[in-house]
Amino acid sequence: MISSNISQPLVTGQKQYGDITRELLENTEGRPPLWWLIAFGLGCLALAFGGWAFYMSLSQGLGTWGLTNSVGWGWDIINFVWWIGIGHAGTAFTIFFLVFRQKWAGSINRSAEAMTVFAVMCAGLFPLIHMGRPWLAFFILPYPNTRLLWVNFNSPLFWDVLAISTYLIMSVTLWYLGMVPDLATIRDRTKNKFKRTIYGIFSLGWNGSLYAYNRYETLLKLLGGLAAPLVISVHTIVALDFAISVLPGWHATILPPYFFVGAIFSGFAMVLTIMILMRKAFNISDYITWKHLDNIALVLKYGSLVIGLAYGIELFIAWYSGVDYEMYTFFNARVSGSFSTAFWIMVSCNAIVPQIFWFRKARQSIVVLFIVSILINVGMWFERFVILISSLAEDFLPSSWTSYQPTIVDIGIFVGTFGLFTVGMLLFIKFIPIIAINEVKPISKEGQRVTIKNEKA
Amino acid sequence: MKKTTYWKSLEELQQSTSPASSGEDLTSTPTPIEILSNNENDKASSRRDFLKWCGISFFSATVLSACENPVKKAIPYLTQPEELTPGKAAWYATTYQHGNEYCPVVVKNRDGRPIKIEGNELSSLTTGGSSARAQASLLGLYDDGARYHHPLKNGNKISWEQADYEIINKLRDISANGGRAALVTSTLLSPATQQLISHVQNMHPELEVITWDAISYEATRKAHIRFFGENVFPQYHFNKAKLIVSFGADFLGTWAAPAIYAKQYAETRKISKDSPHMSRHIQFESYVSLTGANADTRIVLKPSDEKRFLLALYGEMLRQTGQDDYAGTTISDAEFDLKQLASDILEANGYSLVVCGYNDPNCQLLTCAINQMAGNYGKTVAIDNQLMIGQANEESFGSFIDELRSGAYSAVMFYNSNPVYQHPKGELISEALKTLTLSISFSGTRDETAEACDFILPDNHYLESWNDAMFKEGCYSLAQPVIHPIFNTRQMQDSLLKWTGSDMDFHAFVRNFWTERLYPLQTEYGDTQGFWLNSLQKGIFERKAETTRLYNANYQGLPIAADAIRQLISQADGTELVIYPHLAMHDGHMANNPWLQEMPDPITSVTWDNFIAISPAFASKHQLRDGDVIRLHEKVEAPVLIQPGIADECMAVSTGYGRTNAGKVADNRGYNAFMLTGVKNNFRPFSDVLASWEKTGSGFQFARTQTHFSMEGRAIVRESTLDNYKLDPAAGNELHAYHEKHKLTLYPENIYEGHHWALMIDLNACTGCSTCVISCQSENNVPVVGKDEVRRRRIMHWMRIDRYYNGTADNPGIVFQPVMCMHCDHAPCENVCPVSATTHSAEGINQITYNRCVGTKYCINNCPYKVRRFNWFAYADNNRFDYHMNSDMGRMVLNPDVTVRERGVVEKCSFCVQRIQDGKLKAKKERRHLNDGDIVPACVQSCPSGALVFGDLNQKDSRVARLIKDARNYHLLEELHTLPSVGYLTKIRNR
Amino acid sequence: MHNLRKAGKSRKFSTTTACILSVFVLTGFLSLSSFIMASHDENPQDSIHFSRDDLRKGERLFKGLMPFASGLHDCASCHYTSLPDTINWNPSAYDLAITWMNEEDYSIREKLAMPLGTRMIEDHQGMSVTAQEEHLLHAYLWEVARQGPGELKAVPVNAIIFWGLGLLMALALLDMLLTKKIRSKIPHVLIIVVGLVVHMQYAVAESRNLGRTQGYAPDQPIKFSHLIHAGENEIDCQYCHSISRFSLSGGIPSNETCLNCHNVIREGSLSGRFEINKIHQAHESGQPISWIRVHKLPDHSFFNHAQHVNVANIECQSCHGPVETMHLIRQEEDLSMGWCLSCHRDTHVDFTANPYYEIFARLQELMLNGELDAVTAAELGGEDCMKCHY
Amino acid sequence: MNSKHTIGVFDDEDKLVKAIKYLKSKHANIKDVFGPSTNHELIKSLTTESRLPYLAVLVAAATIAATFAFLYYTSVIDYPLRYGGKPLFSFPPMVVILFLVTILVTGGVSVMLFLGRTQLFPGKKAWIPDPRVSDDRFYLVMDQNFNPEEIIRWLREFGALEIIETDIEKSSIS
Repeated sequence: MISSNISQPLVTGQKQYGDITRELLENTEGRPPLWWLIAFGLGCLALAFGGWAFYMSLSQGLGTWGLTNSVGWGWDIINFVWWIGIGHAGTAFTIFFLVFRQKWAGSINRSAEAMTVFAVMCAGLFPLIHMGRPWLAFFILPYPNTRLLWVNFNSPLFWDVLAISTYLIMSVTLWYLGMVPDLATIRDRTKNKFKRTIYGIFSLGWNGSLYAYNRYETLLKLLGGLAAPLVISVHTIVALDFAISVLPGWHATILPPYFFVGAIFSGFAMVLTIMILMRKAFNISDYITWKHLDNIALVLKYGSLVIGLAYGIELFIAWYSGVDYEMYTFFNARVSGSFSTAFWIMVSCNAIVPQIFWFRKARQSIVVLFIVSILINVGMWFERFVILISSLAEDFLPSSWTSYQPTIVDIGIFVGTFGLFTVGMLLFIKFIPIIAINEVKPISKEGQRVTIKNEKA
Repeated sequence: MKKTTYWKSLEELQQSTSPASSGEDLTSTPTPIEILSNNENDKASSRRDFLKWCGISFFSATVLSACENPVKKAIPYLTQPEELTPGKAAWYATTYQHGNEYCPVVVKNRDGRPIKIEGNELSSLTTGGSSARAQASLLGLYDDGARYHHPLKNGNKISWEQADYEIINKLRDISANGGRAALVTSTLLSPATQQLISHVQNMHPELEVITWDAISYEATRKAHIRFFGENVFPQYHFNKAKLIVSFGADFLGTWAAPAIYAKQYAETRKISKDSPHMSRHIQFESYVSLTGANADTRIVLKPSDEKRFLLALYGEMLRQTGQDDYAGTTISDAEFDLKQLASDILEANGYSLVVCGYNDPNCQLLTCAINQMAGNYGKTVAIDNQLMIGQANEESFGSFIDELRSGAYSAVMFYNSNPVYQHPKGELISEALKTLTLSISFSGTRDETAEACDFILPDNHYLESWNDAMFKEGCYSLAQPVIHPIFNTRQMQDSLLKWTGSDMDFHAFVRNFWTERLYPLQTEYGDTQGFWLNSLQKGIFERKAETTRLYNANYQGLPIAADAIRQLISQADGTELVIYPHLAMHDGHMANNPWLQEMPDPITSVTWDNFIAISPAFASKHQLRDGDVIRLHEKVEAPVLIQPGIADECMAVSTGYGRTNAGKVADNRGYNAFMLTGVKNNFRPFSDVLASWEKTGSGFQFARTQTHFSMEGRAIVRESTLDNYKLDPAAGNELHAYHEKHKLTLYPENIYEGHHWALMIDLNACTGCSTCVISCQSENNVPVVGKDEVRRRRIMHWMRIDRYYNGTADNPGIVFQPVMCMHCDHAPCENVCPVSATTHSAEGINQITYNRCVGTKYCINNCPYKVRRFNWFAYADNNRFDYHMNSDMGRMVLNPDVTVRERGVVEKCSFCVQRIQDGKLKAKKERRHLNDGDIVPACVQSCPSGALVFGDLNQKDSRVARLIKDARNYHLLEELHTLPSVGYLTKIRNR
Repeated sequence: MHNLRKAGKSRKFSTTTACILSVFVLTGFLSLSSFIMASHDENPQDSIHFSRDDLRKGERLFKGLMPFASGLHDCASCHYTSLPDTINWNPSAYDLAITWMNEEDYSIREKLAMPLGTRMIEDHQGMSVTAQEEHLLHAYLWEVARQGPGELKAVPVNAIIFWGLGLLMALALLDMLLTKKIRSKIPHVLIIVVGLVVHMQYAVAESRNLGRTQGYAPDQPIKFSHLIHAGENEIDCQYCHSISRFSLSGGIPSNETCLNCHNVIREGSLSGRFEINKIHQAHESGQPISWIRVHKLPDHSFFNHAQHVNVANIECQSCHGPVETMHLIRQEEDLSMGWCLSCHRDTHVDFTANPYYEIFARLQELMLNGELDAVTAAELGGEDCMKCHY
Repeated sequence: MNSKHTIGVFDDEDKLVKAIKYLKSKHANIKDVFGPSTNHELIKSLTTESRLPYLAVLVAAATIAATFAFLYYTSVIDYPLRYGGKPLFSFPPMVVILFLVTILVTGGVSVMLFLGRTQLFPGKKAWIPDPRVSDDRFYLVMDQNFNPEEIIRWLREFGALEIIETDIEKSSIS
């Protein structure tokens, strides 16, 4: 990946530790601004819409969705894969920072991790509510019971449950452990007794002891090391949900790497969106500099190339295999058939548009960055749509071919997850430093050293 | 909490048989034993829901110790009836009949409730086959919305005594005043009823009997009168024919006796290496019928052209037999090689068969003549032991209407007849009825004619009635009640007996009739009691005498007939209309049956509606799209459906829809095509009517179960021709050998220690009639989901008939393929279920455990055959799905041996595992081997053509074990290496 | 500088506490709702021809709070006023009430004067009531019949322990965090830990037993004793439950079956004539007896008696417990799927005697060769889902 | 039991590292350092490497073994169910499960070990020498067993902003 460029400081503005603390705690210490309140209200509205949709599907049944006898998974699993993909970026950043020692990731990983946590939460909802009888979801756990019955360990859905819960636990742990020293900082700075108690509880009695720091760093590295294969495995397993099956367009060995790259790709795009918004909202451009945005844009550029390659390989293999069903799915259903619109949106948003980042000017334009990041996420959503629906709706026996239309409930649940994500992120912004203060401090020191060195040179 | 009463279990089902639940006084019936009642019904179910929700919360369980389980009661019989073992099914033979429809059946009775209808295997006519309509007629028994619960006078409840009193008085008055009375009935197959009616007529000479059929076969009889001087509807022997030529006769679907013909036809289509012979079937038709779809050669002609062809064929036959061709019509070779056909017919030397479906005596006369010239009479057609159908007389009905309107009648009674709906002058009849002194309808279910009558004296359902039937001369069958009348109804025959002052009931009457008239015809039983009991047990009595006779024909009428046809043809110009009976709805008397409504039409896959079928060329010419509503004859408005294979410049409409007073399911669904029928020369020809039409501009959405019709070049239905088959039995099936040779697997071979169940489907014998679909639905408690859900492609049927087209859109080749769960040995669905709800049994069955299923639907996605069904909603006890599973009465039809599935679980074909378990248990109890054929799933049992064979592959001599080794055998999508337990035999066409 | 000891004592509100509290609130809520759901509606309806005073006096008389003129001290000591949980061979007050309600012009005095059967004669020797007392007793019995059988109030031991422990835990938590009456923290922690463990155990046990009724032994409309019939008199199970050999149903015998013997045997050793009379009454009135179902499988499980009784020759007792020792029939086993399965795994199939099993050719051969001693039901597919669920 | 401690207050890690290195070379008894952040050098200057990774490896090995045994027992011995013709024990799915369970358990146990060893738990009252240690100050806490005057001198020399002498309860710092 990108090696950190030592010749440029990653935190600009010659800050003392005290300045850093003050600047980065602004969001937790001040009153929430108007835009925050408005956004929060909107988020809650979306959440309420989602709640209604959730209630409908729970009380009436999954018939309220747009699924058919042939298309057993629709927007639910599309959204699930999409959110999970987005969720990958946060942990990826943490791993870059902890394992690959990419210092530039240090100021991003907190928000990216937060994004991960909320995205995985959103994603995790879908496997639960896509069940016909979610109240029996515990059947999926292999616990000793009076039925003497275990579960099917061959099922990718079981792996999925395991992977998603492991991933959620690990990313929450990493996120939370990473913020413990910062929570201690808030605890020590606040005058509000209640706030001090709450932050006191969550900071676990952290006191900045060097011995604790020693173990803490070791633990984080260890968890980072564990999380690195986990991140790869999670989307691999999500891909296996499809690859293990027999359907044309699903049953492909390329799916796991392709899904993983897609996940990192969409995750980074979402990080970019959020970083741009945060830079706009808070005075943190010294911490998230052009350098950071540029690095993300470069990752997107190369990610886009890999994705494009994957699309090409899929088509090639479908042709090369000579299997009728594969050929039909790829060339008759996706490239030119009922799903061609979605397919070409997917190709243009994911493989073509990000190529604009070959130009430095584009990488340095906030507007371009923002638009492209949004387009990539749209494109990635359509990628999942194309993969899921086209293979299900037009599979082996033409007699069971159907079309697929989502209902208001499908849409409601999707909007609801946006609400959950927004509300979660806004609460995060309100109560937790958006940039890891304790990690940024040494980086800024290093940056100052670099600046001095550069000046000397 | 919402009241939900699921009653999946035996106990709860039995509870519903409790007389109390029907709200009627049934004290005289034997109370079903062990009515296990749930005295806290509401509370119990709400508690169950409550528990379900508690399942979410682990900790909540702790305090539930305070929640006692609902108290269930077990109420045994006071005196257990001898014939009844609680929990064990009893089978009774009876007969389904309605007008011209007939099917000898046996009824499965569980704890006093009929729950399944099957064909009677003892009948030589059907040998166990049945029709979708016979299967579905069961549901009509429990249709409490459509059935009349008690006699009515002008819409008000009245007692039987009161009604009898009033009617007898009125009849007496009419008789005294010299008034005329009429009994309008459809064709009566019941000899006992006929005798009863003539007995009544003897006492009341003023009573006229007017026989009228909505779908009439009268012309065939008229033609035979002219040709042979005998009023018969001949019996056809399709099984003996080597060449079958049909002019618009849908003999496999709706014409005359389809279940019987399908069986005969299949005999000539089942082909094996030892006897590589099959009949050749040429169909001339204007719309796409089931028969046309099965034909080897299908010629698409508009109705007038069909007649032209018939005439030309007759002319050709005349010429080839060296006679004078007075037909005066020739067909150019470019249109069709009739010369060849005529010489083929003659060459067959009596083993050809020409049938004609038009209710036009001239055409029928030509058909008779062609058959006679070909020497078919006595070989493939016979007029001795005729079929008793088509006794209607359109002419007398026409004059009846006129006289009715002129006030010539004082009293009219309707039995099995609904002319207000089925006759184009229905409204006039309805108006005229209001002026009568006495009008009576014996209809057991709501219908349009009954509503126009003063008195409605509801007839029993046929499953509650005594009756008999003679479909073919010499083939009698008995009908006995299998349940005490559920409502306060009375058999029409009993009413007649009562009014004639007889103290005999119809049970005694039928018994007397059989012991007096039929007993002497046999020698097997020495006493009348033994004869009666055995007839009752078998349901069938057949006089074995087949006679041979000489056929002396009278050709004098033919030139006139030819002239008449020529004239008819010359009049035909422009767009023509053909009216045909809908496969499921037929004449519409069972329109309120949700099973039939939801049965996809095998040709168009449309459910819940009828339509105007037009050809693609016609559609593009007039810029019509599927669902565009057009107005026909300024009478009906209906949507068009573009149907490949229909004659250009032709519109095809089907009857049976457009009921206005039949019940919640049928009312105002579709349009009434009977309105478009006209009476011409005292016949209703069902075609030839010139259609004037216009677009209305509005649109309509069909609920179709299949929307893609091409196989996309995939080897799904494998087809070959007879010539190729003779060269190589594996013709068309080369892929099977290829895949067998190239299969590779990582997995060890499956070993089945005991049984290994398998099902073979002979695509050559399958006609696509969909009987199996309804049989399966009835056996397995498959819910009806309604039009909207079908449109969302969520039909719940466990088995479906896939239909594919090949060739051109003007006249495509049509193939049917029944698809149900393949019970794959390497089932893709099993691997992916996270909760082990679907696993493989030791007998090779792909099991689905509803109570374990959490509904991830992964198995549905991963099933390449898409045979798994998801319960999108609660289909039982849900007002949104107000079909039979929403009321206590309707739920009585449910099979207690099959769980009613909850919302959110997946279901699918289980190979009727309840029957497998039952069959094995029977063998075990009797300490014997399980024989091939002991276990018959519902679909296999009902198939009229015997296209489905079920059995154990581990039994070396079983039929499936032999068939699976047949060169024609292949598995659906075998390239996926799913190793299905269902095999298909390739379709062979003789052309 | 900070005093660390003091700091340790400061208020803590840990996440664990929050968890426990939320669980507590949740259980409370659910239990409340469950009690609400379980509560019965009662239809208050005033008496028609008896005054309230009569009713009150009648009750006192029946229960012995008011002496009879004849010196008979009470009725209730033999005729229970609430439905007993164990079998009491005398008819309860409710039993008497509903039986007599159906009779026209019944008279307690007459019944005492002309006792039926030896038991009744012995037990009612020298008992008599006055006309006034009879009227009062009638009033009381009328009221009893109207109100229906008294619900048995079982002592909810588990619930008491559960809630008691919960209260104790709450107190411990409160003391640990706020009041600090007890200095040492060990008891607090101990109480909370033990409490949590017990609660968890309850939760597991109860969730296992959800919908299960092991030990269920309801009072039946007739005090029928299997001990007397199957035990002492050694009547074969299948004499009465004959259809269990042929049908999926075990078969509760019809009234007629009872009458086979009880046409002759009119008096029982324990209950005298009263209970047996019910059979005759049912026969006369045509009202079948509503037994209370004890062994209930869930709706989605199909169990076939014929398979087990007839084919496999399983003793009735293996599933129904030692019925011949029970007065009142009781659900002995939990009827869980695990219980079914373990039997299927352990039970040997009579493999060679029934020709049906010859289809298992390979296993038969192994058996012949002596390579296999026995075959269990599970080995013949007895573990398949669709053996019971379809 | 309280004892006297000397505390040096720093605002720069580099100075602190130098001070620690020097003090250590003089065998001064450094109790602990409290600060808002840390870097590699600072950590290395005072502490020895944590043994947590070794424990994690042990935990992982045990988890793999236990999970494997569990999977084998449930799918082959206890209730062998057939799925789609697969062998009862098919290894590829097991790889996935072993992998995930190992990560989950190892991660979880590591966190527990860390929290236990470092004695961090929710609601623990943090002992901090001064609120500023979580902001911009580094507190170097030293035992007074070693010549206090000299320490103060050294600390001054290495750029301590402040020097505090105070009583601290022994158990509050490790």
